[in-house]
Parts: sequence; C-alpha cells; structure tokens
Amino acid sequence: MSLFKRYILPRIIQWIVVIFVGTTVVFLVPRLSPMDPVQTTLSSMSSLGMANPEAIRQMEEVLMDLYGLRGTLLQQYLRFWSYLLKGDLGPSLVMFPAPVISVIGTAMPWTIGLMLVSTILAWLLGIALGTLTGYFADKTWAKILDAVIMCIYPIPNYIMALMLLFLFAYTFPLFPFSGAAGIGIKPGFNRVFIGSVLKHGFLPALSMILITTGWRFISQRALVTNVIGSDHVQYAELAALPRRKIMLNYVFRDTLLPQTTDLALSLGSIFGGALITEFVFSYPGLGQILYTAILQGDFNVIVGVSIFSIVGIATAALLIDLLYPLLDPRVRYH
Amino acid sequence: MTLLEAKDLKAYYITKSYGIERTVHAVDDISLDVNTDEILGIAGESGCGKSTLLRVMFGIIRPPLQLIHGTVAYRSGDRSLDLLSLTDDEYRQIRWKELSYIPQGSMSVLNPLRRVRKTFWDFIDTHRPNTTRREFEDLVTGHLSDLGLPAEVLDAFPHQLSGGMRQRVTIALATILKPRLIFADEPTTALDVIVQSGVIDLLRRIQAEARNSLVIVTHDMGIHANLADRIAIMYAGQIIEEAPAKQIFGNPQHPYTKYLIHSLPRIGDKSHRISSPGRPPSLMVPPKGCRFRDRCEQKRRICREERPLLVSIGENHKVACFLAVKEGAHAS
Amino acid sequence: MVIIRDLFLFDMRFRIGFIILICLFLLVGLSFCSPYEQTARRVVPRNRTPSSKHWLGTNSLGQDIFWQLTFAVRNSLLIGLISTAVSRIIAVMNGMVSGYLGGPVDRVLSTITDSFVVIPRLPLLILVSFVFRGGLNIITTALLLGFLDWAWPSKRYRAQILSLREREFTNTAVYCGMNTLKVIGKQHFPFLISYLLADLISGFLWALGMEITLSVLGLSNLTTPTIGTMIYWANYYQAMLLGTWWWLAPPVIASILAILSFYLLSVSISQFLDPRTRIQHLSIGG
Amino acid sequence: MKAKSAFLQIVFLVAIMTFMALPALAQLPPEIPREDTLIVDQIFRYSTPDNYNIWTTAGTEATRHAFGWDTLWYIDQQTGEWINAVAAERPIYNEDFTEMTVKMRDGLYWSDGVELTSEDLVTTINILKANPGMRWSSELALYVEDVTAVDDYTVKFTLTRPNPRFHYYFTVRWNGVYVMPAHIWKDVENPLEYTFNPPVSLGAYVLRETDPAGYWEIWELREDWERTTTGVIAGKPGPKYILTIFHGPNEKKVMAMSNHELDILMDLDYEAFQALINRNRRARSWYKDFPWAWTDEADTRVFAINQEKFPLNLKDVRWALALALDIVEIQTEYVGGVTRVTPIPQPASVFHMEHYHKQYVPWLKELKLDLGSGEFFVPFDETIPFKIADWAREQGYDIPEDEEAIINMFGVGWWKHAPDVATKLLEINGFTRDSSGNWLLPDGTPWKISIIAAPDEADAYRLAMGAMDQWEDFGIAVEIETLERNPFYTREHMGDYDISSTWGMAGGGNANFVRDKWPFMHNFHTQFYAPIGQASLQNHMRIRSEKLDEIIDKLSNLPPEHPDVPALEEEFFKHWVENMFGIHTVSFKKFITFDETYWTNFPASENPHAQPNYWFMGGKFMYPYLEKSGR
Amino acid sequence: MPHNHQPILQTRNLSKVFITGMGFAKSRLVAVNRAAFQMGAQGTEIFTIAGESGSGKSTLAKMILGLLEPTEGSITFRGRNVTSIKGRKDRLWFMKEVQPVFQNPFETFSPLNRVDDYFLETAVSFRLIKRRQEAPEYLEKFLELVGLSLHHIQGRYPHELSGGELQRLSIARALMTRPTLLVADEPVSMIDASLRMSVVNLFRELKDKANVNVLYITHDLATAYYISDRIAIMLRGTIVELGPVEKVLDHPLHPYTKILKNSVPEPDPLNRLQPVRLSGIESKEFARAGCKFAGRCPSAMAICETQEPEAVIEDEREVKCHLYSESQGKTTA
Repeated sequence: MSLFKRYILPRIIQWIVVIFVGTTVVFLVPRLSPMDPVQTTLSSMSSLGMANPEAIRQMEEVLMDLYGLRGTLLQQYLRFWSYLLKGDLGPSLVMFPAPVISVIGTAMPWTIGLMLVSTILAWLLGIALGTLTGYFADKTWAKILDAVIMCIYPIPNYIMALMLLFLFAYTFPLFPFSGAAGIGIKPGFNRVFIGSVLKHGFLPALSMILITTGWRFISQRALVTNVIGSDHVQYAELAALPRRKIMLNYVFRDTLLPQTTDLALSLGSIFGGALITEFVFSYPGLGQILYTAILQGDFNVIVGVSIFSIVGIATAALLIDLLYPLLDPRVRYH
Repeated sequence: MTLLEAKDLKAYYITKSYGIERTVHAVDDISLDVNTDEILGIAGESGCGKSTLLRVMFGIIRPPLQLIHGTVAYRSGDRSLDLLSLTDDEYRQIRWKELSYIPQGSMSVLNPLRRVRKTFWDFIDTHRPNTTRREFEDLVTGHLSDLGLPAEVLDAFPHQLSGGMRQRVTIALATILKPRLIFADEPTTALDVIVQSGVIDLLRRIQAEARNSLVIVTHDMGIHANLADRIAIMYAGQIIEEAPAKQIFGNPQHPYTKYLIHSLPRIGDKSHRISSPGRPPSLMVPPKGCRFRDRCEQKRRICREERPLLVSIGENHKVACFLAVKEGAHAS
Repeated sequence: MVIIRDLFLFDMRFRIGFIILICLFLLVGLSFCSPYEQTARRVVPRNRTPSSKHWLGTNSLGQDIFWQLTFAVRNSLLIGLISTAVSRIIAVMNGMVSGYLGGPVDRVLSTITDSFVVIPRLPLLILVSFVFRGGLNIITTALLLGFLDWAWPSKRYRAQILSLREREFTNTAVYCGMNTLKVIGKQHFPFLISYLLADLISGFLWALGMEITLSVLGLSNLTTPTIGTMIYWANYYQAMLLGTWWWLAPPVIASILAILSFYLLSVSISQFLDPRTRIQHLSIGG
Repeated sequence: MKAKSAFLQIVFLVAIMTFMALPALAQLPPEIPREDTLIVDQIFRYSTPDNYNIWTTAGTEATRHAFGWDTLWYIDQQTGEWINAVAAERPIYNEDFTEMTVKMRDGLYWSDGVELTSEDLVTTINILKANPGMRWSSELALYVEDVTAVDDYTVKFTLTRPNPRFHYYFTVRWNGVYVMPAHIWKDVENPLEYTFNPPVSLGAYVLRETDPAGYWEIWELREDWERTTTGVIAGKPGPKYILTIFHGPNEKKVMAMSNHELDILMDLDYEAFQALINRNRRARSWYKDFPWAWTDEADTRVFAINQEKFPLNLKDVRWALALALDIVEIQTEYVGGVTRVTPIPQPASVFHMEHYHKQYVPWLKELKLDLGSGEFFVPFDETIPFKIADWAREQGYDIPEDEEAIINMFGVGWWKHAPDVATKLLEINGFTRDSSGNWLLPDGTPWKISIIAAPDEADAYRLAMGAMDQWEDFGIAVEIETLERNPFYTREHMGDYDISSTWGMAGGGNANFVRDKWPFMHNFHTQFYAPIGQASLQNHMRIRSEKLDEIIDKLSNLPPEHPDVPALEEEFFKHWVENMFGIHTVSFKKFITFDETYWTNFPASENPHAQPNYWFMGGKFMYPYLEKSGR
Repeated sequence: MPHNHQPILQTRNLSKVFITGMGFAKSRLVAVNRAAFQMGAQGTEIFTIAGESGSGKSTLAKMILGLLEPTEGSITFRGRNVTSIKGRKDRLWFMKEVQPVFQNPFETFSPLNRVDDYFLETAVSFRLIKRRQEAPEYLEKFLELVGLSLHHIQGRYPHELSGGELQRLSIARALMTRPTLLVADEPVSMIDASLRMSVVNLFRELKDKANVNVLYITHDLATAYYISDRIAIMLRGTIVELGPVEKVLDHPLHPYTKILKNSVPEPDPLNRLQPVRLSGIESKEFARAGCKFAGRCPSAMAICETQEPEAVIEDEREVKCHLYSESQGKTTA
C-alpha cells in the first residue's frame, strides 16, 4: 500500500466529503427557511408601481424560471451541482442577472486584503508579545502588558470597532469613516492609491488586530510556558546561552509550528469576511455581501460566498494535514 | 589534587503552593571533593538527591531549589572561585569552557527543530564568541571524529538519530570545549546495553585523553563499577559511604551499600538475592537519627537518636554508620 | 470549599476573578428584586442622567438602566452558560467516543465534525436567527449557539483522547475489565478537566460575543434585555453620538468584566486541576 | 545583530512617517474641487456598481437614475404639479382609451451627442416587451399591442385593452420606464445581461467614475446640459460634480456631515438628527426649527389589520383598537412630535392637506359609532393638533399660536383616546375582562395580538412599540415580532400576521398617486384577494368589500381628471374610515438634512422651489437652484 | 522430568508490519518477523523475550495481549485462536486468563485516580466477589501475596507510592483474576536497583507457588538469567536464538547474543567491559535483506547479506544464523 493510498487519498476524499456536506447544508438551509426571493423581487417591483395582477402572476412565473427555483428541492439541488461543477455559481437573485461570481469578485480583494493583513499582523503581534511576556513572565512590564491585553481581549468586536471609529475618525479625524480607498483614486500600484488603501484599512484592521491579538497572545504565552519547561530549553539555559538567543532560537522556534498551522487555518477562514468590522467601517468586503444576501434571501449569493468560505477552511485543514509532516521534522504520517 | 570542594551543602526545594509551604531536603549537609584526573561516581536510588547534588556542585540553583548553606570552591588556575556566589556574568566566563554538564534524559536536550550543527554553533558561539565558521567546522568535525562519531550527524535533526547516537552527540556537545570538569547526570539511562557499553567506553576515553575530571551520577551500580575511580553512595539526601570503587564493591561497610551491591544479579549466577526491604524516608520530614534505620536489620537504639556522621574508617574510605565507627575511626 | 478558600487566599487571579464574579452574581440576584419587570417600558421618566434615584440614569424607552443591567447580566450569563454547556457536552461526548472507539465510528463522527467545522458559523447563525427571530427566546438562542459551537472543541478533545488512549493506564483499565464507558469516563475524563475549563471560557466568550453580534445586527429577540440588546438599544437611540455614556457603557463594561472574571477563574482553577500541579497538590493533602 | 535592529527601527520610523504624512481627509481627488462638488448620501451600497442596465434588478440603484436618465413625465411630490419632461405635452388618448399618442420634445440629446427621437422610445418598449425578466416587461407585454413612431418626435401606442392610466408607466416617482438609447441597445443580443457600461446618459449629468466596491460614484455636469430636460425646464444645475457616497449606518452619516463631508442625507432617526444639529450648526432639515422634518412624502404609517383573523375581522374590534390608542402620546413620545397625524388612509402632506384632509373634516366630525342600545359616539377629535402643540411648547419649542398654522404643522385631528368606548365596543361583541383586567375573547380565552414590524423602518417600529404599550395598558396581550424586511414582506404577502406596522399602504409606488387616488384604491379590489397562505401583494390586509369594488370599478374607466372622480374618492375614504380597515396614524416624515457649508438654497419650507427628496426622479430639478456658499 | 503438556500459548508465524516514512520516502517496518514460540509445554515456566529497544519485543507483547492486531500469523491460547477475539464475553474470558504487567509503574495507574479503585473495578468486572463489602477481604489476599497490605494503599494516589510498591501492586491486581499467564513487559526497568529484586523474586514465587506462567519481556539479561527458564533473543523483529536460559546466556551461539552478553556491565570494578564496536545509523538494519545483524557481525559472510537464515536446532536451542545452518556448511565446504 502506498502512502498515497493510505494517507493522502483518504484525506483528499475526506476533504471532498466535507465540502460536499458543508455545501449541501448551506444550499438547504436558506431554501428550507420561509424566505422567498421571488416575493422579495415582486414586492420591490410592486413598490415601484407595478399593479396589474395578471402581470404580477406572469412575472412570478418568469422569475421562478430565471431564478432556478422550479421543481422539487431535489431537482433544484441536482441542477445546482451540475452548474457548480462547471464552475457556475449562477446569477444573483436580488441583483438579477448579475452573476454571483462578479458580485463576490468586487468584494473579494478587499476582504482578502483586510483579513490577510490583520490576521498576519495580529499573529505576529500576538506571538511577539506572547513570547516576550511568557519568557519574561516575572518582569513588571510583562505583568502590565498581560493585564492590558486581558482587558482588551474581551471587548466585543462591535464595540471595539465603534470606539475606534468614534475616536479616530470623528473626534480626532485622523482616518476616514468608510470605504476602502479614497474617492476617485485609480486602483494601481502607486504611492497615492496604496497610501489611500492603507489609510482606509487602518482602523478596520486595527480593530480586528486588537481583538485577535489578545487571543493569539494568550495561546502563545501558554505555549511558551510549556516550552520553557522542556529539556532542551533548560539545557540551553544551563549552558548559559544568552537569553535572547534562547528566546528566539529555542522558545520562539518551538512555538512557531503549532502557531503556523493555526495561522493557516485562520487564513483559510478569511473568505467569510469580517462582518461586524465591515459593517461598522462600511468596508466593501464579503461579510457585507453575505449579510445583505441573507437579509434579501439571495440564495445564490449565500451559497456562493459560503462555498468560498467552506473550501477555504477545508483546504487549509487539508494542506496542514498534508504538509505538517514536511514542516515538522518529528512528525510522520501514521 | 582537589579541583572542586563542596562544603556543608544544604539545598532544599522550597515550594509554596496555595499557602502550604513544602520543603524537600534534597541535599542535606554534604561535603564532597572532586580531585583532578579522576572519575567520581555518585550512586543512590531515585529521589535520594544525587541529581540535585550534581546541580549544586555545578553551580546551578534555580527556584524552587534554594541553597541554604555551603560553598562550592572551584580551583581555576591559581584562583579559587565560589561557584555559588559568582554573578551570572562571572560564571558565564568559565561555564562550558571549564565546567560542563551532561544532562539527565539527554534524549530530549537537543532542540528538536534545529539541526545538530546549529546547536553546536549556538553553544560554541556563546562561549567563544569570535569563532569563525572555518574554525568552528574544524573544531567540531575534529572533536566528533575523536569520539568516533560520523560527521553526518551534524546535518541531522535529533529525531533522525538513534537514542545512543543522540546521547553520544550530547556528550560531544558537553565536551567540545575540553572542560576540566564534567558533570554527567545519568548519562546511560534508557540506553540499550550495547550502546551503553559504548558510552561507558566513550566517557572513559574522554577522561583518559584529557586527564580531566568527571563526576557521574547514576543509580546503576554496573556503570559505576565499570567507570568510577571513586564512589560516593547517597541515601536520603546524605552521603553514607565514600570510597574507591574497588573498596565499595569489595568491602562495602554501610548496610545500605551492602544491599546495593549484593542484590545485583549476574549472568551465570542464579543464587537467591534480596532487595532491601521497605522504602526510603520522605525528604519532606527526614527522621532524626540515621535515615536508613527503618530498613536496617542491624539497627540499634543510637540509630534512632543520633545521626551518624561520615567518618574515615580507612584510607579514602568514609562511612556514616555507627556499626562501622565502632571500629575506631575518627570523624572526617 | 477548602479549595475555593485556598485559591482565594493564595491566587491573585482567582481573587480578582472571584470578586468580579460575586459582583456579577450580586447583579443577577438583584434582578429578582427589581421593582420593574424586565420587558416593561415607560416605567420611569425617559432620558435621565444618573442620580441617586436612578443610579445609572434612565433610557429613551423609559427604563431604569441599572435594573435593566441586572436583567441583562442575568440573561446573558444564562445564554453563555447554557450555550457553553450544550456545546461542550456535545463536544466532549463526540470527541471521547470518536477518539476512543476509532475505526468506522470515528470516521463517520469525524467527517460530521469536520463538516461542521468548515460551515461558516456566523452566516448560518444569522440565517437561522433571521428566520426564527420572532420565536427566539433566551433558551432557544442559547441552544442554537450551543449547537453551532461544538465542532472545533470536539476535534481537540478527540486528539486528547487519542493520546490518552495510548497511555498505559488505559490498558490497565481495560484489563481491569472496565467497559468503554468506564474507561473514558473514569480514566480519561479527569485529564480533560483542566483543558475543559479553559475551553469553557472560549465557549462562553464566543456565545457572549455572538449574542452581542446578533443583537447589534438586530437579529435577536430585542425585547428581552441582554448585554447585546442593551447595546442595540443604546445604539438605536444613538447613545454614542448623544453622549449618553451611562446607557452604552454599563453593558460593555459588564461584558468585559464577565469574560475577564471567567477567564481569570478558569486559568486559576485549571492550573489548580492540571494533572501536573494537581499531583503536587494532592501530595500536600496526603 | 545591532546593525540589523537599527535598520529595522529606521524602516519602521520611515513607514510611520510616510503613513502619517498622507492627508487625513483625502475625500476627493485633487482635480475635483470640493467647492464645485455636491456630496450626496447614496442611501445604499451599489452591489453591482459596473452594471448600468437600470432596466433590470441588477442595475437599479437608488440615486443613480435621477442623474443619468429620463422619462416622459414627472409629478412634483411636493406640489403635485405635472411636469412634462421628455414628452412635450400630456398624453393624448383616443376616446375609448385604446390608443395613446405621445409628443416628445425636440432638442434633447444623449450624452454621446446623438439626438433623442421617437425611435428611442419605440425601441425601449419593444426590447422590454421581448425580454421577460426585465423591469416592466410583463406589464408592457400585457398592455401594448403595438408601438410605432409616427414621426421623429411622435409615438403612438396601440393598447390591448382600454386603459386611461397607461401613461403612469412613464410617469416616474423613483422608477418607471426610462428611455433607452436605441443606437446602443438595438444591437444588444441579450438585453437582460447587457451591462450598459459605459453608460450613455440623458440626464444633465454624465457618469465620471464609479467605486468598484460600490460605495461612491461621481457624476459630472454635461457640457451640453442645456440639451437635457433639467436644463430646459429648470436651468443650469449648480454643482459641477455630484459625489454620491454611502457611509453606512446613521451614526456614520452624522459623523460625516458633522465634518462637512456630506451635503445632503436622506434620512436619520430622531436622535441621530438631534446629535447632528447639535454638532453642525449649518445642518438643517425642511424646517429650520421644530418640527424640522420633511413631512410631505406621499406615504403614511399604518397598522395594517389582517381582516381574515378573528376577532380582527370585526369592525367594532378594529375601532376599539383605534380608540385604545392615544395618538398624542404616540406622536410625541415615540416619534418626537415631528410629523402630522392622519385619520384617513392618505398622507397629510401639504398637497393632501389642502385637497383631502381639510375637505373631509366636516364628515369626520359627523362620523358616529353605534355603541348599541341607541348610544352613539363621535370618535373624531379636532383638538389633537393643539394637544401636540401644548406638548411641544412644554419641550421648549417655539410654536405659533395661529390655529391654521398648528393644523398645518400637526394635521387636522385624529381619533379620541377613549378606552371606555373601546371597552363598550368590545363588550357588545361578547368580550370580557378577567380579574386582572385583561381582555378575554368571547370564548373566554385570553386575547393575544402579535404585531410584525421591521426595525430598519425606525418610525414603523417605534409606532409598533407605542401601540404595544398602549394596548397592553388597555388589557390586551401584545407582542412584537421583529422581522427583517424580507420575511416581513413575505409574512405580509402570505397574510401571516395579525397586525403589521407598515407603510406603503397609500399606493405610494406610483408617482401619479399624488394626484390620483386610483393607484391606492385599486389595490383593495376583491380581485386581489387571496386567502391566507397565498400571496397577495397588494391587498395583504385581505379586504373584501363590495362597496369598494364598486367604487374602484367605476374609477377604473374614468380618466383621472374626470369631474366625477373626487366624489368617488371621498366615498371610498369614508367607507374605509367607517370600517377602520387599517389604522393609519401619521404621515411619513424624513429628516432630509442639508449641510449649508458648501451649498445653499436647498429646498426648504420657506423656499419650496423643488421637491427635496433627491432620490426620487423629480429631485433632479433641485440642482439648478443650488448656489455655492463661497465658504 | 517434564511431561509434555499442551502449550498454554503458542504463536505461529506471527508478524507485524508498520508503514512509516515521510513524504514519498515511506518504508515498511517489520517490527515482528514470523515469530514462533510456545510456552508451558513443559509445565509452568517463566519465558523471557530479551532484546534491545526496537527489537520488536514490546510489539510482540502487545499482540499477545490483544492490544495490537497482527499483520500475519496466529496466536493460540489454550488451543483457542485468540488473534482477533470479538465480543465482550470472550474478551473477558481471555483477560481473566491473561493479565499484563506494564513497564512504567507510574503510568500503569492513572495519576489522577486512587490505586485501590483498580482493584475494586477488577473484582467487580470479573465478578470475583458477590458484594462490594467482600472486596477488602478479597483484596487483602492478593496484596499479602506481594508483600503489601490494604491499609498501605487505601485511598492513595500513584505518586504517593514508590516504583517498587506500584509494580508489586500492578502484579497483585493482575493476579486477582487468577490468570494462567502474566505478560510482563519490562516490569523492572523503571525501578531502582535496590527495589528491583523484590519484584523479580515475586515472579519466581508466583511460578512456584501459584502456577502462574510468566512471559517476561526485558532488555536486562541479568534479571532474565536470574528468573527465567527459557529465553528468546530478539533482533530487529526476529527471534535469533531461543532455548534454556543457561544454555543461551552461558554459551551463546548467535554472534549477536554473544555481543549482547558481553555488553552487560558487570558490577565488578576488576572485571571491566571491553570496548565494543557500535553500529552507525541503526535504523537501517530493519531494511536489510538478509540477516539483520550482518552489518555489525564479526563473522559475517557473503550469504548473510542476501539470505535470511532459517531456524536450526543446535545444542538444545533454535538459532537463526548461517554459521549453524546446513546450507552454510555446504557452501563453505
């Protein structure tokens, strides 16, 4: 039996199964709910002045066809897969006939940018601070830092975002309120655009960094405490290696591996967007798209965004499982 | 000639947890000399404080271990340094260059995520800061080949080495700077017999070539018999007998030592052997008097009331037992 | 009791956490003495600043903010506790069974767990609460939250059981003739406790955070006072812009304190119960 | 090692400095001066910003069409005035209303320099008819037999059936049949999926730039602005650029306008508005002072009552609910006293007050309720506006003493708060109270009502809370089911509710509604009735009334200008009120807010030159009045 | 002297293969290679399996205890194939007959549980007592057997007892079901030398007084010699020499056995070890095609590199070495 058959293949099959089950759930749940995109569209049309009952009935029929909501749930489901396997997520129902993929496409870069940067920065910051305070646990500054982070960490996401907005965009207008880039600035690889994106992304990213750093900090500090007790660190101390060297080459290095896999998972989950942060800062991310889609009963967009999220997490988990043995010289495939 | 002189050492583990203070009298009034060009063995069962004694003699006292009393005088050139009162920086000057340490459980003392070469570099760079890469390579490969280790181990991760190989690499790491005094804590535990005999051989060779001193702690009397020139037997935080190896094995005086020696099975000998009954006293509340008395078949009244001191009973032979003292030796 | 006393006397974190917790429970207790019903509005003059009569002032709905806070803390704690209990019970059971039995059972359970892990939780939560909002009360909200939060911890428990299963005393237990349930329950579970405690906090944190998120989006039952709905209403009446801090600050501070207190307690207790320290501690008693 | 960390420190410092050196408020690109730009609240984020096909759901966006496109006619929402836009005059129908002829203006041009002709209109109709799924396609397919260009500026519609109101499809409030540029569209293969990018506009502005993320859009005044309807009718628009921007929730808009980064915003809740005018002295709404808000939008707030649910199907019960309400408290404590009350199912806008409310006061005063045993009760209370005025004075607002002014401010009156009468009405229907005063249904079970409400419509939600509080005081168990828009609509359409705190029940979708009540009334024809569980978009209250049917049928065949129409309308409203089908409470109000820092002469109560609601089509005629403040 | 009984335990062709490896350099590891031996055919006995770490002796023990499933071959216990026992009733029967003693006494009992719990559980699960009240009396019997008393262990946690005591407890617990066979995997390797003999002597007593067979698995040849009747030497998964302990250890035949014996440090400073040659990277030996020991064997021949030696009977024992196989004789001749 080869390694591929024994280990890689089952893992890939599991990956497929997980994506399949996840997708099925997000396909079914909205359709089983009492939401009805046809009624939504009709009421928006009727509020514009459409009146004739015959016309409404006709429109209803047309919409059922266009939205792909004809037939039993099973038929819809099979049709959904046959399109999905061709890479077609279908049209948005509320913004018909704009394809879901283009709706997602406008938001994707911003979400990825924001989440990538804040996830990685929070990771770096959390690990740096966690390592320092974990390693120098008995120093006063470490205790103060610890206490401060403990108090920041439980602040609800929403409040954190709102406070930052209120302080740094309103009371002290250092940063813009909303959007992801300055108005009329052409996207491009130039100082102005990049500067503007940084400026706009600063507060949203900061709010996410502040919250997630706390969590990362705690986990890192716990890891560091564990590693410090391990034989090889004790031995390095015994051999009078400089503390800085021990901290970096020994303690920090050892915690890097679990933290890296954790980072990979966090990165896999960035496709879900950061709803609350996007909401508060009017940041054009996927979270908002998804939220609006839910509120409007836009089945296809809900499924579309969720699939990205599902595939993102599942793939991150798959890659970790497959690559971990390569990253960690100690681990072998079982 | 005395290289290191430990005097009246008392080192206790003092922990305070949820308001309850706990003191383990791990090293309780021990004096011990290490001479130049000798292998000193410290024997005793687990929990008797022998590893702690080794650490104290090495000068490493970290909480919860606390030095209560005593000095460790190390003769460096013509100076005598008290290892226990040096500052970190002062001590750093001589550590690894003059004193080094082979740790217990050395299976896991190598950084699992670092190639062996890097670990060597870390250690050498710390203690000889101006070493160039070239010098480093020469030094390490030369040392490894002296010890009969293949140079490929430098490019390996610790887990890629067998336990025996790892142990030998650790020994190489501890001896690379040709220290004058090496402390080894259970260097052969958990090794297979064949590898173990290799390690014994290795340690013997290192000592023979450099004519330096080696203090080795192990509970395995077989190792002591094969390695040590002089052996100190510890029991419950104290040294109860100290003598050249041949004396200890040929003419043990303390009842505990006798048990230790006589309970060892040998291939080719099926005759019945017994362990000493009972178990050692708790070091949290060590009993007054002789600490072995509860397990001793020849105990007397005095054993309960008075602690037998370690006294000389012959050339280089010291014992802490009233049975032996009776023969008219004087306190050391 | 002795444990609590020892922890209180000798662990700073426990002391702070415990005092905060007592204060929170005091609030919870006070809620039962409230002169007003929790959903009642128009019972006091609107928009008053804090005074001796209304300690935290009153809000635009005609409610006394202090008494609302007592209800909010009570309800939010209840949601957090129930949700965490539900999710962790599922997680522990699933992780234990999956990890210990292995084989096909493990494969099936693991696949279900993994599928739950990848399903984006917040959207699902929004979707479900969006649909059933009218019918959500504290209990159903808590159950819903609990049901969405077991998958990740379950994987961790499974991993722990997998490593415990390899330890020798498991085999001893098997050869004592214990059945699977006993082996898991008596032999393995004690090892999970300290992790469980830390994990409970993250569950609690999540539930509280989600409750606030849902409320802020207006997707929970807005008439029941919780920390989240208090924030929602304060926000709805623009407390921040109008500077009515006495409306917005109490729920925010309460949520921070609640999580802080649980965090401190869990760190302290789990250290106390950690097998390594526990052994040390047991020997003091022994 | 030292060198390394020093290097890092320098990099870090440089990064920070570059970052801070960026202008904090880089609102506009440098080539667009702030003083030439009007910044307008975009209301929504555009989900598909690069799609300009406003003839599908994808391209329809709130503010965009008002700048770029045009149609035949408008009705000014403020005054009810008829405006000929693309059409040169009113529609010409034949006698039996089966043909409609439209004369179009000449001299109007598309932004790409092509002249607008009848060909454009004909092509528009044909494309929409041929593509189901586009807006208006089913209706045009239903009514239009044929459409032909008689000459370059005349179009003749042949209808499939008589319809004196066919021109309503081309009379726009905020969406109608916009004219397409035929020279672009005629070759489009799939109009449903065509994105019309870059767009060619017919309005006075042309698109300059769109945020790919959908948060803002910049429109630039056309060089040939005089060749557009805005130019022809109202003159040169003031702002050279219009930036529409969406900031998100209300508090963000307040912050933006406080910092003068927003010139007009659509609406705020009461508290946010208060916070704004506290912060920004130059911000104002329709009235300079209390009650500030613009109350002339053609819509009302209403507690829609499901006529299929017992006991709400009983007229007396519905009246009892109305009389159990204290409108003064509702209008003041719950919505801040800033709108007019309305006893009839019509908004109390300036226009409606003149043409309807004040006209109806005589019969409102005479309306009597039969309490059985020969007892009658007059429910109408003319003193309501004065009670509200008293409350407002108590709050410290400056209220005129003039009766007419007060009525114009708060409405003509409403129903009395008469719980005792309500009690009687219930008791004659067999209701009883239990020991704690709670109402029991005739069968002895407790009476429970659930109100559905969507919280994003702030007033509707607050009114629901008011009703809940007051009905609970009266002894009815009430709960509010808070729903988001989508399930809210669905529940309404399916008839799955007792009472819905809702709006739009004044036929407001159609621009002509201001002048013609038929768009409102015909919704309640029995033909739209559907039992609970089946969708009925129009008549979700499920009213079945022969009397109403009769009036609607008569009206359907009369053109809106016919002299018989007013009497029929009055009859309809009277019947409605007598039966209390739905409890209409207050008029729509909006805190449309202007910041006069950069631009002045916004439409306001003292200067109502145009409708202020810029997001509706008629709003485009506001821009020519705007002047630079010079600040 | 001994009559021929039916063997209590017999393994035939027993193999266990692990797949290990990383990336695409995976490899098969034959942890146990066609092990065949039997126990108890000559009456109650202590049978030792000795070898270094990685020789497969623990894997073998685990397979016999049913904690690992063999890749190949069979295990027969009292004539019944127990290779894959299913069903709780059969498991209980097997466990009643065969009990383990594990290597690390501190790991044998959960550090978070009281040790007497395990005794009670055993008594209850195997229905050794009818009522719970009988437990103390019943337990006392077995504790006495190992030189302890109930009073001594009641309510105690493992860390409160010494390694020797725990290991004796572990044995006492195993004895409760009155098993025919004890499988003791390195039972004294974690115990101090001064206490070691108290455990080892116990096995002897059990064999003599209670007719308990012991499968003693160890790397310690000295204790093996001290207590066992027969011994099997394992090298990289293969039993290379099997026979009476005196024969095998006093006069080893296989070159590996010789080296092994000579590496044991004698507790005698006058008789010190001679230097031995150590192998290089040892794990490679598993992959050898022929004799696993060929790489370090002082008397290796060409055939050793390619062909695995078969077992031959030589001087009352089985040896797997080409030096003794007939074919070798032929080729050298």
